[in-house]
Amino acid sequence: MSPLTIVRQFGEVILAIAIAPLLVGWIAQCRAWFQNRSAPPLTQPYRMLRKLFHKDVALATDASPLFRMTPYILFGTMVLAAAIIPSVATDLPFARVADAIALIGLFATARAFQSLAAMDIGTAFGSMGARRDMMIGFLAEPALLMVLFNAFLLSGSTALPNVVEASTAHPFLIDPSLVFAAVAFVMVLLAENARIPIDNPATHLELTMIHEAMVLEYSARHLALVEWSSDLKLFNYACIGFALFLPWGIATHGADGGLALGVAVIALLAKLIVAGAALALIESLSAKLRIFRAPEYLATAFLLAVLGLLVHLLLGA
Amino acid sequence: MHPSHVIAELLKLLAASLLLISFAMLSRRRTQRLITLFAWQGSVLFISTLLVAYSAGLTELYYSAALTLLLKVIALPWILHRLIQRLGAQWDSETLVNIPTTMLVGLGLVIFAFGLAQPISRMATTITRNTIGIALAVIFLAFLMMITRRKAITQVIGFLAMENGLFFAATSATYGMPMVIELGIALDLLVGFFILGIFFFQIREQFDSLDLSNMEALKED
Amino acid sequence: MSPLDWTSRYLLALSRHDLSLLLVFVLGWLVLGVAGLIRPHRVGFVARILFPLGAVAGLGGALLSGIYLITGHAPEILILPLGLPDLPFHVRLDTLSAFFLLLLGIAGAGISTFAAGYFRSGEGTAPGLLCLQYHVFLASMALVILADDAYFFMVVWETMALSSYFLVTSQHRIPEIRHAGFLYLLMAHVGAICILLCFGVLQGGSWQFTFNAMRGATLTPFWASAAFLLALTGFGAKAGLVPLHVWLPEAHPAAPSPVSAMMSGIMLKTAIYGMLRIAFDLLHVRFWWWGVLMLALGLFSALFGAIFAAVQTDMKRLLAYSSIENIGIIFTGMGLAILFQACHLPLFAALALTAALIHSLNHSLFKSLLFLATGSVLHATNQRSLGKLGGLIRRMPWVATLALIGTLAIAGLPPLNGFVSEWLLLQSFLFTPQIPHAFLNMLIPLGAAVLALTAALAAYVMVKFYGVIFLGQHREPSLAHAHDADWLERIGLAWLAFGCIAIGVMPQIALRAAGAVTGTLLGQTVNLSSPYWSIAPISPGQASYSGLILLAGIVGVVGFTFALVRVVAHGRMRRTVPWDCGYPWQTSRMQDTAEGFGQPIRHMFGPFFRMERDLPSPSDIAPRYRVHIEDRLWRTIYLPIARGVQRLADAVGVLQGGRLAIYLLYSFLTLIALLVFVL
Amino acid sequence: MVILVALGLPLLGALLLALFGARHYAAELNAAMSFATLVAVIFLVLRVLRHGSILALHEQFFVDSFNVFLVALTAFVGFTTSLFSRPYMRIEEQRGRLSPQRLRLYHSMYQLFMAAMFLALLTNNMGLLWVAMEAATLSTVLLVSLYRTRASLEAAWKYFILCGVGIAQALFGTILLYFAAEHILGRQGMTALLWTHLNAVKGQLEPRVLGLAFVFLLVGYGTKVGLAPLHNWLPDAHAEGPTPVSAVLSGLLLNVALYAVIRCKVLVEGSIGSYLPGHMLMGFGLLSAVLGAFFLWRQRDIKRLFGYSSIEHMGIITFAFGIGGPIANFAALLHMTVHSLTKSSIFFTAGHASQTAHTQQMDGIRGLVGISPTIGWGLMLGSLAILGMPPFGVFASEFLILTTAMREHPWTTPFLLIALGVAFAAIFRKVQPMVFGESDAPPLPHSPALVPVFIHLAMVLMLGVYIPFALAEWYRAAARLIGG
Repeated sequence: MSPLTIVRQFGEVILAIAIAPLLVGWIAQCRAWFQNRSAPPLTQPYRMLRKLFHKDVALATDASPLFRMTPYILFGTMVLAAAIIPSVATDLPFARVADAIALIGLFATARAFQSLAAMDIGTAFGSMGARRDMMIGFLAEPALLMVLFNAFLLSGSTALPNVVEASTAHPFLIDPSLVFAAVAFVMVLLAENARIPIDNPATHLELTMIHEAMVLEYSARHLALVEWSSDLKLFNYACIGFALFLPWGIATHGADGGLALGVAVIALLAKLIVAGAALALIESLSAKLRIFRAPEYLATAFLLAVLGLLVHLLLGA
Repeated sequence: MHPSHVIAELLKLLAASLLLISFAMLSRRRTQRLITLFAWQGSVLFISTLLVAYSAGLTELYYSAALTLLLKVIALPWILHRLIQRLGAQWDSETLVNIPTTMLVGLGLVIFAFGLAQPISRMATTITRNTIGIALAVIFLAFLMMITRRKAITQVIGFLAMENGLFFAATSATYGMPMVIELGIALDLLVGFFILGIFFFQIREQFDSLDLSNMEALKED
Repeated sequence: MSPLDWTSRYLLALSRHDLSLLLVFVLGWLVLGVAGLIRPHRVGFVARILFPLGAVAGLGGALLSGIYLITGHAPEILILPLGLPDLPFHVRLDTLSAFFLLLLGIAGAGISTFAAGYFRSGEGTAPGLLCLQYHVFLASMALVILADDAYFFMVVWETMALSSYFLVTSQHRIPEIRHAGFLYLLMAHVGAICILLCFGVLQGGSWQFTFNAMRGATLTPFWASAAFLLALTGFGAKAGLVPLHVWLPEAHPAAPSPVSAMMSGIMLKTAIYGMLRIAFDLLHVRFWWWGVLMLALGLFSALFGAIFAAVQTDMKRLLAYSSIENIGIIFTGMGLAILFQACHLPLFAALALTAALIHSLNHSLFKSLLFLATGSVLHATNQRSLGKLGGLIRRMPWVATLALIGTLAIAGLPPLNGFVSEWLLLQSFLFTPQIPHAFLNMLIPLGAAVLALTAALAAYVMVKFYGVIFLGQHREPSLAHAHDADWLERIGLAWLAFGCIAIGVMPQIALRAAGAVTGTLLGQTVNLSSPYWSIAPISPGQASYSGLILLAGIVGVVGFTFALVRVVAHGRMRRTVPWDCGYPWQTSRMQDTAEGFGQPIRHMFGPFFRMERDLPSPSDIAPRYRVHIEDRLWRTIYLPIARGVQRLADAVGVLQGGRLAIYLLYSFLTLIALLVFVL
Repeated sequence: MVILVALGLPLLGALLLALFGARHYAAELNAAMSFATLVAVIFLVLRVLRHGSILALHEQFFVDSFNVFLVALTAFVGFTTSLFSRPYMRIEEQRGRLSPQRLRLYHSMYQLFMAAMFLALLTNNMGLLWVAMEAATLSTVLLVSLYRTRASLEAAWKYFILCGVGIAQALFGTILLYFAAEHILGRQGMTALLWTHLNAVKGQLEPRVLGLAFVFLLVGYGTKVGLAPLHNWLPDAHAEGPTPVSAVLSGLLLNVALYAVIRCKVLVEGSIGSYLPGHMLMGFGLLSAVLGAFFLWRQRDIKRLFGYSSIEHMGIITFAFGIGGPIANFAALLHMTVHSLTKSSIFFTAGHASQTAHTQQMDGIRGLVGISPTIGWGLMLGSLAILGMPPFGVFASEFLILTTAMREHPWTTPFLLIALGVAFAAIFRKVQPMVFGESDAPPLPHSPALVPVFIHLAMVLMLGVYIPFALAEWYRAAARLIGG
């Protein structure tokens, strides 16, 4: 493990932490344009974080240590996830630590802690949000796993770097199964990141909210960390998507000099811009579903993923 | 004509009459009559035993005959008689199955018994060779009687009749069992009979009748 | 070279008489049990002396079998001067039994330590008697694992059932508990009959009932399958495989918590052991459809258990159903192993079997941990219903913290042990497309999805479990003076929690232990060469996972962030009432209840349940909402059987009509019939 | 002559108790006589162990490895039962169910019954065997009707008639046997009924006759064994007689009757040379086991319940003897032993249980462990033992029987298993609520003598995990003797 790889590793993590809020800001801006509202500035998320970090914490009387620990754990898991996902380069020391399945596990851990924290205060909304979030979670995970299975079958490995390597080896060949998988993945991404049509990040309408209901009791630095880690989560999901479906430009093993890295970063930013716009478009075009439509929605995602799998097995890639 | 043949013929005759008596018992209703018939059966048994003893020249069979006379011709009928006097149980005892059917079944049983006994009588060497079939028939008929009767006493009489059949089988087919056994059997019979006697009174005082239909309480419900 | 290798070489000298030493430990358990009868009512003596000694014996057994696994030499066989004249008791120690003895020892030690603090007088059976039953239970489980002939196996197997039955019914004054005990023993007995039949088939014409003879026997495919199915039924009944699971959710809650822990954590594993013993050791052939059947049953049980656990409102019932789920996962692994083995893919078979074994070990750790935690909660609050608990994390921090570890572990979250086994299992699912059967290679990958769904559901269940018991507000005022567990209980819990973490961050240890087993059963192990802080079962290039580094990473980032936030954020912290969207009148009744948590599941998986709900009418003064969930299988399978027997019994009863003449007729007809027969 | 002593002591006891049976020390006397008998029998056993089988008194009596262990068992259980009956009968007397005169009858009949069984076991003469069986019937009839209640009279009457008729069939069978034998052995020296001689020449006996004879003997003695469908007397007699009598009926008399059947089977099989008798036994056994199991399901009376369980187990034993061969016979003998030990101990506890609850109806008996732990645990363990739960010895024999059945006649296994399963459910669901649960009944006036119970159960437990070498050899020899 050369110092260069370590530098690369940390660079990637820092990059992720740095531009995750930007992505969210960008999506918000796009949404504003699509709904021709006047858009907030791109840096809005950063400002909010800064503000939150300077506020006093108002902590519920009988909040347990778990409640106070959780924001840090969330942030930690998400940063770790960012360190694992090959967003810029594949040759990452951390990528060997956990493969894609472990990645899902990592996200699950985060979710569990967030839900527990939400239940800790013992308010009606908190526990409701926790319940709904866990529900979305156990519906989304099988779909996500099936999506990953497609990629695994193509590359014969569950380690994301290997997936990228495999698909960049013959770049212009897109396996038909991946098309299904991609659609399914996008649906899962929306669900997992509390976005329309499952949840609306912008609302505080009590009975419909999920994510917001869970973070209701957080304030100041805790809230900042929670928000930041959810931004990171979105960023990570986007990067997973890129790694699975549009790996072009990612600096592969061996070919990862300074130039390649530069290219990779550019490519990443480009992808993020496009993806963010697309996401905003989808969100503006679709309406929020009732909570009990969520199973059908995610079942569809699951079905698509399975179809992809079967197509793959049928065409015997 | 050689005496042994005569005796053989006589024995056959007795055997036949034994069977006849069993049928008669099957058909009789009055308990009193049954007892008389039972006594008759006993006496026939006694005579046949005497004949066999004489023809085979076995002293112990004489004892056996004497035993039969004492027990089955004199003692038991007399006790039974006294019993029904004391218990006032001499009235008609209606059967579970009507008489003609019983007779028909009995007939079938007799045929079956004979068929069953054939191989045995073929290998028998005694002059009383084919009487064992009749003995078997008597046993079956007694059994049938026990099944079809309702009163405790009639059942007992059936039981005793069965014993008679057994004795007849023992003497006619095998010239009687060894004396020890004979005595043992007789003793058991006597004791058993006395126990029955005690029972009758107890049953009577508990159920104030000897009708078996009262004794159907113990069952799976 | 890794510390493991070093220790192994160092300990090689010690490990020559493992078997006899193990038997000494087992005997020690029995002696302890009998010793309990000396002063049956002296809690101090029984609890503070005998149970800790039992824990020590458990540790010793675990140590021995661990050494045996590391050094892993030839099986040791012993013939005891007991048993039938023609069939003395055989005992045998090989890697498979050593692995399960390790499991038994580790979990048993923890549970015994906890029990030392838990058992108090005045609860049903006298402590001394309880001690006897408890240790007989332990000993019989150990002997089940060691037995090497059918007769001895059956004897200890039923002894195990019997002793556990007495433990379950230790509070026999409660009718439900009696009913649960009856159902349990009945199912156990039926299962035992199946196992006996299975052995009858396995001997394969040699009519020798030692396992060695069975290993030698060669069966026709038909009889081999028959034996397998009988074993699946018999051991499935003990393991709580759906649809033979009905006793489990009744019996486990009925028992005192340490007993529930032992039944769920260890006893179910003896069934797994038996299944492995027969399927991989005694049977010489394996057919692919066995694997498919087992896989299907396993997946169904897993899903079924998870779904039912999600709707439970009694904390111990919830855990019991979660046991069904985990058993399902283990059976899934075994099924995959059989399937791969039958398709001549030994490496993948080894992978699946490793997953199953490690999951057994994990489950024995976290499930006992959680059951024991419920025990402490029960003692502290006398409440079992989730609807009456809550907020205990502030009253019983120790139990809450340790239970949190168990919760995260059983939810299959990294970097704890539950995740490791599920990861391995998913890995092995990844290779199912290579099975040379059309359809199978397309259908079975979907099993991975079911598994993922189950795992996620388990997380849901466990968040419910932990959140409702330990978090939020007290749902009952009485909870305000709940007390934390005493020190012995804490040690027991901590020991098990430590196990969860250890296997989670150093899965290589468990992998090597399981590797020793697969090595003997399949002649093939997964890749064990990777360093001890990470595992790469197939190849480092294919997939690798390292709990240790993951944990280090999280801790590092969290610590760093914490420090950083300390520096940048100057905001002070003040305590206020919860905000809750500014809604002022908060009461603890407004929290989500266990029923509330079950609601989405009931909504989605309706067909699984038989539901009775009474909803309050709008004009109710004191509105009450009640929902009663019942298992459809009970009515569709079990009740009809009971009714059938009843009918037959009634029919037979007619024979005893009470009329003497009829009786005479019977014997007369019998006589005639026989005479005709000989004629 | 130790045999004569063993036979004479109970007779003497019967005589003494007929005189002093009404005194307050009668129970002790009874126990003492039984103990003396036990001692005599132990001497007998030792002799047999040392010198092998004995023939005595013009070969009228003989002891071989088959009957010696039954004699020992009978003497032992007879003794323990007399111990148990001491407090039991005291309580019955206090509750005014029995007068001193009745107790006298009871005690002397008890001894007489023992004597009859010893005679049946020890005699070499098939005729004497019959006489002894009849005597046993008569004495037990009086014991069953001891309470003189309607129910007990009815039970005794049915018992008497059914067994009397059965015994009559057996007599006819014996006559046929004699008839066949005297052609070979002749009338001289009265050897034609001696089992040893018959056994020696069994090859030459006329098969047809012996076939017939066996049918009659089987139906006759089988009635006393309680084989379905000849069993109807058994539950009534067990339920209505005093509990010690139920214990000895179940534990001993059935064994003795079966012993007689087996003796005959040996002869007949030797003569016919076919498996016909074996198959008959198997048929009866299987039928009894299955029917018995299903009967168990609907019982309300505790002693009736265990009476049916005896039918089931006698069925299993008969079945095993029917299979024949060293293993099955071994198993059958083992099962005889453990069954009589277990079943008698169960009746001991059941008796005290129904005394504590003042009823034999199982719905009325609750929470025994609460009232008297010994009774409760005794009943629980005994029932579990009789249900074939390891590590109790019943499981050992059932294991052997089952495996042999699988081997010889696989089609029978499902029936046996169904019988075992149903019996388990039926008995256990009744016993559990009796033993466990709440109760407010007061404890018994006299402390129950439950030492015998735990001695029996301990022996059964031992036989489950360890069969002493001597005993095993014994069984083996007997099994060889029975052959088949």
